[in-house]
Amino acid sequence: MLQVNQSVLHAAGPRAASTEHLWWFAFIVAAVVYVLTVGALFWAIASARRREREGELRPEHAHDRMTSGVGAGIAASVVILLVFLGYDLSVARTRDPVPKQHPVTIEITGRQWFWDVTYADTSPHGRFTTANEIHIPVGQPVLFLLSSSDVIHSMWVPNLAGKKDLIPGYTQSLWFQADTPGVYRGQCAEFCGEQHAKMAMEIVAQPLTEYRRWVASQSGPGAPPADSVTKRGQEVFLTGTCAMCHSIGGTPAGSHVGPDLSHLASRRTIAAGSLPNTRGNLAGWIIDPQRIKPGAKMPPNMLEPKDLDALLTYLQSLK
Amino acid sequence: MSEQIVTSPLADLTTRPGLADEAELTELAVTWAPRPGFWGWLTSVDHKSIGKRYIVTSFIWFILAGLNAGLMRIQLSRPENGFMGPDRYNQVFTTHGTAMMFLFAVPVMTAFALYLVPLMVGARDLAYPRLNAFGYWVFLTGGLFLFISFYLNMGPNTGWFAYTPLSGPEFSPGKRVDVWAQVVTFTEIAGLVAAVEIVATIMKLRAPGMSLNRIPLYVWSVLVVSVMIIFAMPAVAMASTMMLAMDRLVATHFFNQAEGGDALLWQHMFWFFGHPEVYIMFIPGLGFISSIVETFTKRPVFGYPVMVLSMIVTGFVAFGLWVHHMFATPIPLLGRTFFTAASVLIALPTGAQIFCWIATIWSGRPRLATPMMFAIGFVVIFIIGGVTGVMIASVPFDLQVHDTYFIVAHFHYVILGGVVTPLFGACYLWFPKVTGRMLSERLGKWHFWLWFIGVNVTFFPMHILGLEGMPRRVYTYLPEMGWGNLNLLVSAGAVVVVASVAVFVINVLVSWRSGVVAGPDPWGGPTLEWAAASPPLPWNFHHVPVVEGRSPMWEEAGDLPIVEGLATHKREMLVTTALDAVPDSRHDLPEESIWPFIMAVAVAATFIPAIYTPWAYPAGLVIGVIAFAGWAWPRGRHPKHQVTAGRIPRTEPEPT
Amino acid sequence: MTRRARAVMNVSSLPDVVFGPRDIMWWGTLGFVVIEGFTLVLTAAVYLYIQQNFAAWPPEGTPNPSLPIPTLNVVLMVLSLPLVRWISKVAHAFDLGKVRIGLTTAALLNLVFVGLRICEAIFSLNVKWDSNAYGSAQWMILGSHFTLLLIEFIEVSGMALLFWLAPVEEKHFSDAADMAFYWYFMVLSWVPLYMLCFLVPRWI
Amino acid sequence: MDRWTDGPARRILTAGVLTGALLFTACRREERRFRELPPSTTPTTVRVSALQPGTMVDTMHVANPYENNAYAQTEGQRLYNAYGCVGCHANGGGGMGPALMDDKWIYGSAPENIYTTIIQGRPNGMPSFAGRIPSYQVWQIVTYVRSLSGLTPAGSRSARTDDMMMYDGSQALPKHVAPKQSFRPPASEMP
Repeated sequence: MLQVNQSVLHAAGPRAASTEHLWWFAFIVAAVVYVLTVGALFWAIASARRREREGELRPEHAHDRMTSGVGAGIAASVVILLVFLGYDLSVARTRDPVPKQHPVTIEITGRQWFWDVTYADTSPHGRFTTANEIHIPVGQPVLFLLSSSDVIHSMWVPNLAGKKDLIPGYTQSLWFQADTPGVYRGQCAEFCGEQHAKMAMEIVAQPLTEYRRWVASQSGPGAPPADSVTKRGQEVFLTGTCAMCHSIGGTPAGSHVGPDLSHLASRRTIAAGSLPNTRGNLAGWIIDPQRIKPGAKMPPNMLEPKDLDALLTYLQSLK
Repeated sequence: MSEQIVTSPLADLTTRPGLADEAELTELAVTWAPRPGFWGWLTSVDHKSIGKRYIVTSFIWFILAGLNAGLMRIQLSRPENGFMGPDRYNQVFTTHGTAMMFLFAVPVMTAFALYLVPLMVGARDLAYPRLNAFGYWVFLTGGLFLFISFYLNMGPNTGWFAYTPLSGPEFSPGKRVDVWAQVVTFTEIAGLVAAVEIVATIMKLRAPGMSLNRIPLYVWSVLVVSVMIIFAMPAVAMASTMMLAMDRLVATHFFNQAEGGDALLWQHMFWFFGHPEVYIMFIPGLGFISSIVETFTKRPVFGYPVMVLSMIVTGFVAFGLWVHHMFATPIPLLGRTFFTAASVLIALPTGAQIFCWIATIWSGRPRLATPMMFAIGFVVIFIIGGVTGVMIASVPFDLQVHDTYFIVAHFHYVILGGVVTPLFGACYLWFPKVTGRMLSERLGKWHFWLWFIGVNVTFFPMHILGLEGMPRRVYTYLPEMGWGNLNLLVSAGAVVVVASVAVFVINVLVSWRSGVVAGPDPWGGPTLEWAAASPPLPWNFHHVPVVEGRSPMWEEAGDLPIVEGLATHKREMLVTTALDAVPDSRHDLPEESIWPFIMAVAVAATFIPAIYTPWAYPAGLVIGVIAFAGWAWPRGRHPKHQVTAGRIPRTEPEPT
Repeated sequence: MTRRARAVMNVSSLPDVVFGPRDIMWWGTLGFVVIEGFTLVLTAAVYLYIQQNFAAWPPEGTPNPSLPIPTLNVVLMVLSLPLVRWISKVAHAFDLGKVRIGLTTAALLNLVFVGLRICEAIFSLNVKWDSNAYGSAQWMILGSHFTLLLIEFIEVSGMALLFWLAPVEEKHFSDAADMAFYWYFMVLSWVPLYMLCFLVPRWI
Repeated sequence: MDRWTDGPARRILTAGVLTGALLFTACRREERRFRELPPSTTPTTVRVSALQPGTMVDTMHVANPYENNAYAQTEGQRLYNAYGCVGCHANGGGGMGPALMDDKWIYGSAPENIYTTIIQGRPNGMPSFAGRIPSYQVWQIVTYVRSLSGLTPAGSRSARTDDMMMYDGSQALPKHVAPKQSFRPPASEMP
């Protein structure tokens, strides 16, 4: 079972942390307001009934007391609302400008139903593309450029920051910073069709050295086949249905309909965060993706057992 | 001026014949007699008959949409549940939202207003009875269209908000979204018609003496809401009928960024309607609470000017909030600040009203009958939705919980707490007026407690789910997310909610047949509807009353002022001036007519085929012209009014 | 408890045919004028919103809309205002003959507007609704105001027929005056929309 | 009371039956089938050559399972773009390959003819997609291709795609180019 971090209440970076403070502040104020108001209501009922039992018709100076009571309530509300508004605006303001120094820029394109991730210009080899799993260095802000090539999606990693929509025709920016190394799960938050529920991503926050190592491993082409089994696997990939949609660096497969598979074996999950990346899951996914994600754009593949085995071995060699 | 002595304070205003006017009453009964049978039902224009079926119809949609919610709760009760696939689930939640918003929450509020407003302002009917009937038939068509499509696997599946480009031609094959767009068209036509109807009735048909500062608070609430409808609904009607449907039907490019259109334009258009819509449902709920509180504390609500101003301010500010649904989209900083401030401060007028009710209760003699329990339940449930509403006005916090179950919890607290709970209270309050029988108090208490517990058990855990990262509109979730137990609890709560609604339905069905017979005024209410019989006769009031205060039924004993001189041989109403309600003229009401129904058929025959072909519009126009001609062509009922040639002298009003 | 019901006023002498805001039918007309007027405001807002997406307006490769027919139409519309004012006046005076003549003229005039509007769409816009968002916006403005022209044409021609053929009642004179009110709205709302549709693309 | 309880029941029933009958025909068009397992995924004979000699032989005698189905048609459209059909046939207007929007069909317009064309390939450049595209997706493409020349009912067709236009005055902005609004940070703040 995967360890899952997907919570607003366990902030792992400054943006989520300031929001978390805001939430607890708002929660306490709201609880007090709630208790006071509901308390006032029940007190009003109780004292009116007591008066009725005692045969009193109308409280003394009723009108004046009601006026001052309602007036005090409104005044208190104004003060509370303005304090909240002020606190909120101060939080919102510190969050907004993009920090000037950000070494990592990642372009994310929302697709039905996976995240197409391109690292813009961090390594000497230039850009590279991966999917659904985003590695970032801890302790420094990372800039994301968000767009969509089909419908509106929304990127949301609650432990790190609030969400931003990916809208066709727009490019939006989002930045956040992870302070603690770890894996933070995020999920598409804007309804985007059949598999909206299974469109997740993982942010892997690593110390800088580990992050650099990862970037280096991702930048090159996919591992060439080393033995006859992987060779056969690559052949199955290239001559069958797979290559119609997927690309693997260094091979003729270059279609960008589905996620890039150049380094599939290095990823923690498959099917946009729906399954752990194991040989068995991969096999099940290739044979019948519609059982796992009904409506997903990947067709079922009825491969001969031997071919499937070779294909799996090949895909698992793509570190 | 004649004087007469009657035996009861009410007799004169109701149906029981007074001593001297038996003949007049007989004539009224003949003039206003409804036509019998099915044909009479089809042609009826009586606001009470229409209002009653409007209410029942919208409750049927409520129950069907509620069953959809039940299906969703079954699916989500455990992770990776296989009860429904995503395709079915998307249809289920879209139909649930669309029906609840477009076919229940707003229409049931206008339906209550269509029934109650003429009674509360002392009029014999609404200003345009045939238009009213037309609105109902259009509304019925919309609901049938949505649910029949849904049961045929043709239900819309892009959410009740139908964001483009997901709902556009490329990503929504088939006609499902077109069904949605036309259902919206039908309900908006019905809503706009009802709004015009209500505004005209309140402005022109009030009883003499009911100046603007004496209008019951409930009537104020529906007046505010009707004006809001007039400005809010054109936006969505236009966006769905003229833009989304046209994008899908004739390939226009309003939302296609590749040709210079804009996907965000839809969101602006939709939420410009969608946010006021929330207040359109909610403000009449406030009106219900005011009616309940004053009836069951025997005190007029404290701070009438504050109450009225609060509703008007809410109505205005509601139009300045829509962008808070779009904080995750590209919106300039200044805009976000403005919309945050507006969204925070709109809590103020509602807070002021709650304080006024508490003061009223404190100074009065509260009686905990079922409607009053619902009013208290309203405060207890609604405030939770209110305070979370203030929280999500904050941009940073909203960006965390937007489109999560926190929001689902928030708006269900607001809508079930602020709309449906007062609505149930209103049902218990006015059921005796509508049917002449009381709802069972015993079942009512059961209903209330099941409802109160069910709503809280269902929706409170959703706050936590949202904070724990569960997004909305997901058909399933992975076991390792750890959301399973809370979701099971939520689903269990949903069972309690279903049980409470079942108790309500049983209560209504049983009491309608065999409830305790209620007099005209079982609760001792303050407003004029309690002066009419229960159920009111077709002409509502024997004599139009003259109003001398805000609570006409509670005025000190003494002479009961009435109006005389309205014709009884025809359906005549008194028209008064807009501000001070000074009698100004008399107005003839039309009789039963089949043409509203035929006009509604013409509307249906235009918009339903229009999901397949644009030629439906000219074709529908032809049917519409025929219906219009039938509707408007004079019958020549009053030959003495006819003019044959030349310049005619002004006829003097005939003596009564 | 016994209370005396005291008739404090007798309303039998009040008129049963009144004009303008005193008549409840006028309030209905007002309601729909507000609804349609606000819809037109929204169409204009949509037009301006979409315009921001374009570097050139009309976009490159799309010619400007041509002016002669639309200008003729808008001038005719404005010139029709005195006519409906006159209709309203003779309706207030319950002058059957003049109202008949006025309504018939108005109906024919309205038919001309409808015809010219169709010509505007076909010959003057120089863009199709499915070419680009500019075309869609232009057609939407033209089309939504076209529905107003149609509604008014149906109403005026129906009323003209009624005044010629049906048993005319006094209240129909009030309806004729309301028709004039709607006509003002129809014409005056078109003037800014005409400028938006046909002049703004030239000015920007 | 009787008027109320009898009337609506009857009315609602009649309306329901009528509208239901009207809509029932639309049912099949709206179905969305996601899981297509055998026989529709049966691998077809793999061809070594893209060319097929002799006169055209109809190997398929299967009715198109998707004829008139809206979802399949849209899927077909997506695959048509994804699998590169656009490369030769453009958006139906033709280019290197023949136009698909007109009513000229070299090898027949029946669904099974088009299926055969895609699976087996045709002389003068049409490659064989046997083994490359699963059978059910071929049928979806067939459905879409037939809709291009109006052979499927309009009721199941989409009006247009977002970025594929062929009208005069089309802006045809490529999808990744934002027209005007871009909320990228200003260049000075970019890394």
